[in-house]
Amino acid sequence: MELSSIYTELIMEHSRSSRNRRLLEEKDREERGHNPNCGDDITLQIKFAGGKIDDLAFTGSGCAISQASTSIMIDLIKGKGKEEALELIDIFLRLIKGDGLTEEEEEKLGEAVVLKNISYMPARVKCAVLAWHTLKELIKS
Amino acid sequence: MELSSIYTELIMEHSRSSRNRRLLEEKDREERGHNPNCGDDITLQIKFAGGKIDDLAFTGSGCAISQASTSIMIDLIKGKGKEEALELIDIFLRLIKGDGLTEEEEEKLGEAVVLKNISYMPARVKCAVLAWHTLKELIKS
Amino acid sequence: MSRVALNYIYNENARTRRPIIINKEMGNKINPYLLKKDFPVFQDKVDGRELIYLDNAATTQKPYTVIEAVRKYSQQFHGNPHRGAHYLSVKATELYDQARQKVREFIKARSAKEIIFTRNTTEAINLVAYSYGMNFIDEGDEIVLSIAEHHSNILPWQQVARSRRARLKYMYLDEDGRLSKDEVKSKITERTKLVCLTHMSNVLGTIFPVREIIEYAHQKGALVLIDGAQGIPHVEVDVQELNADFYVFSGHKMLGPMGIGVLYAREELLEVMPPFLSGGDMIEYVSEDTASFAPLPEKFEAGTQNVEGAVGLAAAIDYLNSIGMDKIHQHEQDLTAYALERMQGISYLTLYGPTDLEERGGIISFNVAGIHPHDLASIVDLDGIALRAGHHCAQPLMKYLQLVASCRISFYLYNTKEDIDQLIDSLDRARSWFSNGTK
Amino acid sequence: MSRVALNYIYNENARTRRPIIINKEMGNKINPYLLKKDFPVFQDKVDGRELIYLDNAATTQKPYTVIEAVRKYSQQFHGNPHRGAHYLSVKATELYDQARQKVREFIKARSAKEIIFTRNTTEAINLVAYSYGMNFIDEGDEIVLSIAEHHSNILPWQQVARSRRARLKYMYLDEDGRLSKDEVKSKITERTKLVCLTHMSNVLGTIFPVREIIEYAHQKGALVLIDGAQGIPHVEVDVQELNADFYVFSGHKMLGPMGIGVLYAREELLEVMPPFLSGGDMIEYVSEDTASFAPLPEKFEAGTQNVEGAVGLAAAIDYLNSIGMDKIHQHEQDLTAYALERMQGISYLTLYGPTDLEERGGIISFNVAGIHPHDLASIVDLDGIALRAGHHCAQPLMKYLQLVASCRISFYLYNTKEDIDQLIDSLDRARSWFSNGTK
Ligand SMILES: Cc1ncc(COP(=O)(O)O)c(C=O)c1O
Ligand SMILES: Cc1ncc(COP(=O)(O)O)c(C=O)c1O
Ligand code: FES
Ligand code: FES
Repeated sequence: MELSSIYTELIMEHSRSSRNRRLLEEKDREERGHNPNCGDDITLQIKFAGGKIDDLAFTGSGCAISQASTSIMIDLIKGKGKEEALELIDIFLRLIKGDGLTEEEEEKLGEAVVLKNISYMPARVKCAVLAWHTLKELIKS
Repeated sequence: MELSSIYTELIMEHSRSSRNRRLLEEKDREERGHNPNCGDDITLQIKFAGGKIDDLAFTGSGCAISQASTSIMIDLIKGKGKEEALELIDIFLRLIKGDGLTEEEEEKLGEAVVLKNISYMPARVKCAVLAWHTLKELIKS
Repeated sequence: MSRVALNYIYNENARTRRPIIINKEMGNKINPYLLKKDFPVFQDKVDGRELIYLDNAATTQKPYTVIEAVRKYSQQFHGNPHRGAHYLSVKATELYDQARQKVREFIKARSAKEIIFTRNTTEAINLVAYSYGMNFIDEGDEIVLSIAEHHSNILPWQQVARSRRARLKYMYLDEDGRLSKDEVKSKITERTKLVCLTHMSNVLGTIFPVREIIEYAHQKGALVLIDGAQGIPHVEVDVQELNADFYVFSGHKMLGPMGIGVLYAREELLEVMPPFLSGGDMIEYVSEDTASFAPLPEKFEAGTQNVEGAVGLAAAIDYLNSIGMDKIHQHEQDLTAYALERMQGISYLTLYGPTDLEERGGIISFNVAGIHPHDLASIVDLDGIALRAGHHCAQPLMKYLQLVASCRISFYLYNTKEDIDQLIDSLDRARSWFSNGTK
Repeated sequence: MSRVALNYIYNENARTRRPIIINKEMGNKINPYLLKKDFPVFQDKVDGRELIYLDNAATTQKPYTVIEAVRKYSQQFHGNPHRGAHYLSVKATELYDQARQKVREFIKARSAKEIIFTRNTTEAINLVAYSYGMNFIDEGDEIVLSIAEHHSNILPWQQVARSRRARLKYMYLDEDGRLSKDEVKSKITERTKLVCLTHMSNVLGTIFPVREIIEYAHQKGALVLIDGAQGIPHVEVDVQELNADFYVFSGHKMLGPMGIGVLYAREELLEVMPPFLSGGDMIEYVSEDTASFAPLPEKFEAGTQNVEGAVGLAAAIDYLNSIGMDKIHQHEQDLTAYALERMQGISYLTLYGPTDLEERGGIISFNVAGIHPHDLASIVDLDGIALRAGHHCAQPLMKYLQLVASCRISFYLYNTKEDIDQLIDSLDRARSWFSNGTK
């Protein structure tokens, strides 16, 4: 595999971006997610409004893949309803598991589809899914 | 190897013989020897007279090789002095270890030389040497 | 005799080194002559003689596929599994996980988390003794064993009983080497915390009614550990259907490599049991003074694991599956029937263990009048026959049977009626030599 | 630069699959290009790329001779050792005993009774912790570790300390990753019962002055366990000269198979220590309620042992001996000098550990500015380079160094200067990609 097909420009951009890396001024809940075998962790903060996810942001540290995945996820999820968010999380987790997605499903994921190749790197799957699992906990809690 | 070169007629005879299998009427000492990994054990009784081994006998149970070796040993050792007995034990143990003996040494062992082929049967070495080790303890104790 | 007449099937595939799959249409029996071709040890003379291997309860021989799987792993895919991002480490992790899945399927466990790789049966039992026994068995509790247990399923419990002031109780056998219902009911009571029972006696060949005993023990509130060292290799096992709490076995007794064994335990139990060995990958976070532990199954696998052993065990399971455990069992039953029939007719032989084929498997203990078992083992070895003599690591049983030692033969899929015939010829020769000095 | 300029020797023998013996006359260096030919993993592309294997501290690759020894054992000589009178059992016993003798000679132990085979380093340490620690370490005693220990040499002692109400004390490192005399003297005192120290840090590469520390500890009345997982494979070890009380290591880190490790301990200690695992062959007599134990070394080896692992380890020792541990060590030092020299010149790299070659071996930890270690490991893997990223099972050390993770390369006899050059090229490419999106 090629470096550029995993660490794509989009991933590099998101991993460096600080747009979604912040503390919310008003939050409804927060959730910490961690990967024991690398020691990395992130914290997600969420704010709901009118049944929708009004704001979402993260702090913490990790590898480029985990940071990019978190940032991409936030862009995708913000503004969505709980149910839709959970559905998107589910689709994303199946993408990374290497399950084939339908075209329609891929479309729903938007930019997050760039993380598809991670499914060929078993050692890094945990990085791609960290934020998504954390968000699932956060929404369900 | 041939059955008849290990379980030689002499060995078979000694293993069946009851000549040396008895309790001494008068004994100076006795010693028990056992092989934990087969559960067999024998007890040697000894009587000294004038610095010589005046009488020696055994009781107990075990395989044909251990019983024959014990009986042959008793025939060889009876009437010998302590020092000479210890020397013979030493020669015998070297025979079974597979060390080459000198002709003179083999001669000293007499009939006991028939046990030589046991050195090719590592699993049975413990049988051939049981009585001899026990006797060594007995003389030295 | 009809049940013991083997209906051999000749199969062209046999000349290749592939496992032989016998079609149902060709009859429901396996052909051990063809299977033997899968095992390199039977291709050459061993120490100048044709090998007749009747020591399968001690350890089994390995087919090419197992040896090749280990070689291939070692040559092409070797890395330290877990944590590594590089190809070989990922590959080793993958193969190790696949092996665990294969074991799970083979014994029909609910989840791969319930499969802990150990070195052998003995270590698996020690793990349970240290982690479960030393923490959950208390003063006054009773541990019930059968008198037929292997030392590996006795000593760890002696130690637990001593340390925890618990009581060891033995279930004794009837004259045919069976466990009677009355005996089971009189020993397993409300005070019983754990029952430890071998699936098949490695001395008498008795196959114990483990499912019924587990059910009864559960009614009384006890857990049950089944020592499957002689179970899994010979009979189909479904741990869920058995409802065993712990089931343990060794790779080397089921065509696999040495150095790999398995502890199956119900997930709920493994969850509450503390780790046994510690260090390496079985942690989450470690500080100077404390540590938190990884989830199952890693929690119980400390240090670099035997990946090549696990890969070899997976290949062994593939091989066994390609034949079919039901056929293997049937073949062993046929051999046992034939051997018992022949041996029962020989006056100088004393046989131990159940005579009813329904209650036993392919392990037969016997003695030859006038010949010490260890002499007999040496003598038949001169004819290339491998059998075992001694106490078979079951001294309490031997004492109970009032035996110092016995000879033991034990069958596996590659044994033939001819092996038994040759054994009996060899016994006859030994017997004449010992009686009157002729062969 | 002169000390790092390798003087390669070309040797015709190399094309055969035999270990290469370099004559002194041909210069005192080994030629890794020739040695590589002894290792099948380097003969083919791995996952489509030339393998550059720099993860030797995790596990090493195996030469043909080791793979063949295991295969041959499995095909021709496999039996359950001990107790069997038949040929295969005798043969397996003999090969197992020979392997033990080989290990004894290799580490120069007084007696083969002092060599206990285990699964790996981790199990060996756990054995000492359970058998020695849980019985001989008492309330108020102190166990002194270095902060550089692998989890396998920490967790068992945390458990002993907790159960026995003993105290764990850590010796910290100076800025260069060394253990100062002052630190040693302030931590090891009359209250110290046991000192547990790694021979070489698996993170920093520091080789600790184990002989001096053992001597000092003995003066204070303490015993010393040396974790030799990173020692034995790389430096000549004479346990008698070291005067170590316990010395432990793993076969898979010294060209041998997985599933086999060694505990060396002084005979007097093993004599008084109770068995750890029980069952199988480690007994003399067993009754229903008690048992007496076999003499050393069997007392500590319960159940069927990994004979093929031991045979493979013996072949690995033969291979190492055929090269010479002094030459292997020198080669690694040459590579380390070369790597340090090149890497110190690169501004985006931070290196950890001693800079003085006298105090270190061939393990180098580093980080690349702006790239997370796990990303780096994935990126260089795309170039076929195997290195490790993470906490290296040494979280307390990492915390002490204030690091979450690092990248680690570790050398062995088959590594070349070219491997290092390629690594650095790969680091450069990763760095440009991460800085400005070009390769
Ligand atoms: C210093 C040190 N100790 C112990 C270990 C554990 O070795 P193993 O996993 O073979 O038990 C390792 C290797 O991982 C090590 O580097
Ligand atoms: C019934 C039974 N349990 C336990 C064992 C011990 O197995 P291992 O030596 O592989 O630990 C054996 C075999 O020796 C056995 O037959
Ligand atoms: S390495 Fe820690 S999240 Fe990726
Ligand atoms: S078998 Fe017991 S002494 Fe020979």
